[in-house]
Amino acid sequence: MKRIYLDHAATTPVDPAVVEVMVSSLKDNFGNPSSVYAEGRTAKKSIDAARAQVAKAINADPREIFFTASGSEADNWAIKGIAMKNQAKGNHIITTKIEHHAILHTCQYLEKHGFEVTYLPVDKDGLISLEDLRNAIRKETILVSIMFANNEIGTIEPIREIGKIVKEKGIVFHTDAVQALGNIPIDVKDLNVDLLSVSAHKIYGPKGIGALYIRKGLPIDNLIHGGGQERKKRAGTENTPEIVAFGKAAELATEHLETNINHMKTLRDQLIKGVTERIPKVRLNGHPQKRLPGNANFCFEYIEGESILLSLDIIGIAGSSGSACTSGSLDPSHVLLAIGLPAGMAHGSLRLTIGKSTTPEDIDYVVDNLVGIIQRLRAMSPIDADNPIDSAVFDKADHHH
Amino acid sequence: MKRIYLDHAATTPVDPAVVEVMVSSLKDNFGNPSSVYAEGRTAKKSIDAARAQVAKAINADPREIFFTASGSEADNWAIKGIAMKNQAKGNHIITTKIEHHAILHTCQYLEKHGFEVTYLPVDKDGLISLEDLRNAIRKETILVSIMFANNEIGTIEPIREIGKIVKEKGIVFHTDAVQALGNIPIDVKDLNVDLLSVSAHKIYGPKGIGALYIRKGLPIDNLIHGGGQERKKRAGTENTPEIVAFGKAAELATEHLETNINHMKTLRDQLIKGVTERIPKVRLNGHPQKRLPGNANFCFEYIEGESILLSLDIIGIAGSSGSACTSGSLDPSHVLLAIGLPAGMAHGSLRLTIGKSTTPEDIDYVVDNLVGIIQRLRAMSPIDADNPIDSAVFDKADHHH
Amino acid sequence: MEYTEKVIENFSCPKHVGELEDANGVGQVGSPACGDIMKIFLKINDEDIIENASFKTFGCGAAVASSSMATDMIIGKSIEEAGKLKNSDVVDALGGLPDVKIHCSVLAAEAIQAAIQDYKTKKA
Amino acid sequence: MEYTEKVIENFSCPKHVGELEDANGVGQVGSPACGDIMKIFLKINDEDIIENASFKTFGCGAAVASSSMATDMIIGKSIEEAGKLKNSDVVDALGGLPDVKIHCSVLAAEAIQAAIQDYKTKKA
Ligand SMILES: Cc1ncc(COP(=O)(O)O)c(C=O)c1O
Ligand SMILES: Cc1ncc(COP(=O)(O)O)c(C=O)c1O
Repeated sequence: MKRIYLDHAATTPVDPAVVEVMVSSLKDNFGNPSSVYAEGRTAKKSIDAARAQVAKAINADPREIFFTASGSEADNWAIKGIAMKNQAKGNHIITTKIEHHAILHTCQYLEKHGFEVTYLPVDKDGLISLEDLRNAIRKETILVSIMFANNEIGTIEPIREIGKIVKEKGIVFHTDAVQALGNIPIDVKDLNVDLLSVSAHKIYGPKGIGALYIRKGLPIDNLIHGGGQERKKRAGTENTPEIVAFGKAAELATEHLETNINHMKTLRDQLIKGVTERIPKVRLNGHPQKRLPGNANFCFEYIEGESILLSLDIIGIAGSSGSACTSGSLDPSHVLLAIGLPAGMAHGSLRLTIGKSTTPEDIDYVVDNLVGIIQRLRAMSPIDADNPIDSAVFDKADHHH
Repeated sequence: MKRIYLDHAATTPVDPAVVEVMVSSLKDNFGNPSSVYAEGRTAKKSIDAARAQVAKAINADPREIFFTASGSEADNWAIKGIAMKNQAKGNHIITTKIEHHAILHTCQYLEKHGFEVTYLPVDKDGLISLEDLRNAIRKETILVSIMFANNEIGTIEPIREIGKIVKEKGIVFHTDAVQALGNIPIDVKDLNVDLLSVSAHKIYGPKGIGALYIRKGLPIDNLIHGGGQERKKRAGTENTPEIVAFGKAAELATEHLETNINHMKTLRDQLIKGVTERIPKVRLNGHPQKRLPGNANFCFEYIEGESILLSLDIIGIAGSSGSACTSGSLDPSHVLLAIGLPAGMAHGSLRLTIGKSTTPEDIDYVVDNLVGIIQRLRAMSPIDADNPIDSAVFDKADHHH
Repeated sequence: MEYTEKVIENFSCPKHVGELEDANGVGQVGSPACGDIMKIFLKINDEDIIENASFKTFGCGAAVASSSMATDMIIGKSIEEAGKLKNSDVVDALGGLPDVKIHCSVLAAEAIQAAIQDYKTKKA
Repeated sequence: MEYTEKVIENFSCPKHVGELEDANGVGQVGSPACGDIMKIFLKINDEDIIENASFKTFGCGAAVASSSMATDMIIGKSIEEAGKLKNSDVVDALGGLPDVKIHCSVLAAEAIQAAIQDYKTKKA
């Protein structure tokens, strides 16, 4: 069966050109980049080249790029590294309610160790308010971390304006740009950011390799101590093949940014139009304009997300849901709750994210099938306009957690 | 020019069978293992299979294996995770002077944050004393971390006996087995260890993937917080291709353990015999018997390590040195200093480590050439038996650091 | 989520979906906040035998499949027997459920008990 | 370590290795603990011109190459000129040195100065 993959925000297939450089590195470039002999020097050179490619994708200096094993590691490093380094200065961190778990759980961990964290709310479209941010800043604030674009609902935050406010106060500013890279132009020189996280597997590179941009001269503690790799900032023998692959993926992303954005936007709009016109009682989550070019996120009333996913999977379509079931937890998506959806509604979400190989025919096929799937599931549901959710049941359930 | 690679302790070439499974995963298995649809499920299954392969290599239960991005990350996790988790119980850690930097620098970092660390000395062969260990244990001791086998001099520590002592006291025991895997049989059930670090690139797997064995039920803090991967213990989208590759490498290592050990031992002994018989004023570092099957580490008096490496590299031989120059630092190897070598001598070390594709002819070629290289460099040196190192100069230099 | 063939089958072509017009015992458990609501309809005859059963479910694949399987398992049984249906019976009949989905089978058993209770209350 | 061709050449086939029998100025700097010792031998004539120079070096590739290049650069020069030899001159002549190896060129310049000083002290 032909599969239609619409979960590019979760991960992307590796571009054949990326596979190629990775395989050749894997086969012919095994030297330890820290070694003095020929094999080591060759490996080191290929890493330097990849660092330049990644740097170029965000307009950084190559010496500001530090490879990590994932976006999550980059996020953890940024938060913990700045928190630990600046403990003497203050113990307050500002972030948002809609961050990725790599940020949220890290902040929660720090809360157990004497730090205080403000989680900024967002409006119904997922945007933070600059006023809220200004009000949250205290003299103990040592770090602000606000994501560039949200992975679930696709909303793009005003990073440049946030950066300006934060910079004026002399506070360190981190942004999780894992979803932004390859989807929005990023220029660290223009954005007033000190730290920025990226991950290769969201831009047709391999899983298990990411990077943290650290503005030149910014003091930060290490997260992984040990050997002198990454200019003594991140220990562990360098993952040469994946670094080289990330470099290639970043190069391709930079080169084709415009084209990819236009392609995704067109198909995203086709998808949103099709779904909202042909299916009743549907809500588009996230900001209508300020959203990732490939992101469409819907809530279908009266039904639950995993049953939609499963129905799609059975006919060859891969999508995702902020629902309970995707994560094995019973909690509905913290992002959908943060934009004000009731928990019952938040369980019925479907995220479809478009990639460079998605076609207009794919979108037509998905919309056509989705119409029937939603109908069938709704017919099966005990809830509908006439039998609305009993709010008593509701409250009970919330306590339940 | 044909190259003879004798730096297998630094890293190993990726086995063609490992490349094969990795490439096929890279091409056809890109799904996010946390996703519910078909692509995700396939990825998850392949990770489960790899986890079982790695578990088998050390006789663990698959649920005790947690993938990391390197041996260094596994080491950092073990040390910091136990330290942070048990802060309330005590603040004392015991390790040795000859650990890898991933342990030493992590411990030094913790020392800055209120922990106390005892660095056990070693004897001239690199062995710790069980008596010293017993004496070092205090009521505040929460963790003992002692490496299985040393990466520079190859000495194998008595892990089972150490584990017994530590276990009796109810203290958590970690061992860095990065150099042991594939070179010594490892059975976690027999060793009394709670935590054990391994890394794929030392056993013909790719760089950038490692694992931490965590004994079932042992409480430990996360190092990398975020998504629910690795049973909520280590966040970050799983590096499927490298995990699968590590699994294959572990399987091969387990299958051919005996053969590989015998092969390496034979060549190592040929090398040690050739060098010590044909070159005067040479010292074999590390324990004469209790050493890694592939490890030979020499000090040549009167000359410096990098000039040996460079001379070897020029004629196609890759080796390594604990000397200043390999690391870009001016400090001689902490391991060679710990076994009591004077700094001048420690600078003149050469480590040659044998792998499964090394041949007896390779060894002959290396020994033949080494004789001439050492002769030439000694002729160039201002130090010799008649012009011994002026100890005054010596002291001055030590202050210099 | 790794589902068995049986689960997929019961999800794709569930038996006994919808409301029973002549139901004399109805039970609902769960909540949308938890991501599952199950409503079970029973038609019970004078001998306390379940003549027919149906369900409406808001929930994941496992919830739908559990509802389908559970209703199918109790038709023809006495309410005493049906009330003893254990969630593990449903899991077994489905060829297993992923760990995090076991609670769906629990809900199915509970919904049946609730529907029987409803019938008893009304009758009393 | 990435060395230039010039460095490799000066390391593999160094010029002026060994002791000068008739040296009248000898300087030694560095220490084995640091991983480098350089000993420079100078034969200086009555007009204070360096007629010949040689070295013995314990150290890395860059140290050997710097010694070779530096001795070669000062032969035929007056001790005044040779004393002014900057480490950067040696680095340039070698086509560059890795950052962590710059200190080797510094040692070479210092060893020459020490040897000239030795000559002056003995003469005075
Ligand atoms: C003993 C020991 N521990 C830890 C490490 C670190 O492993 P990795 O290179 O995977 O970070 C190494 C090798 O580099 C090692 O030899
Ligand atoms: C916004 C955001 N941050 C962080 C991450 C984590 O990146 P990785 O999967 O490389 O750990 C992701 C994706 O999973 C993401 O979407």
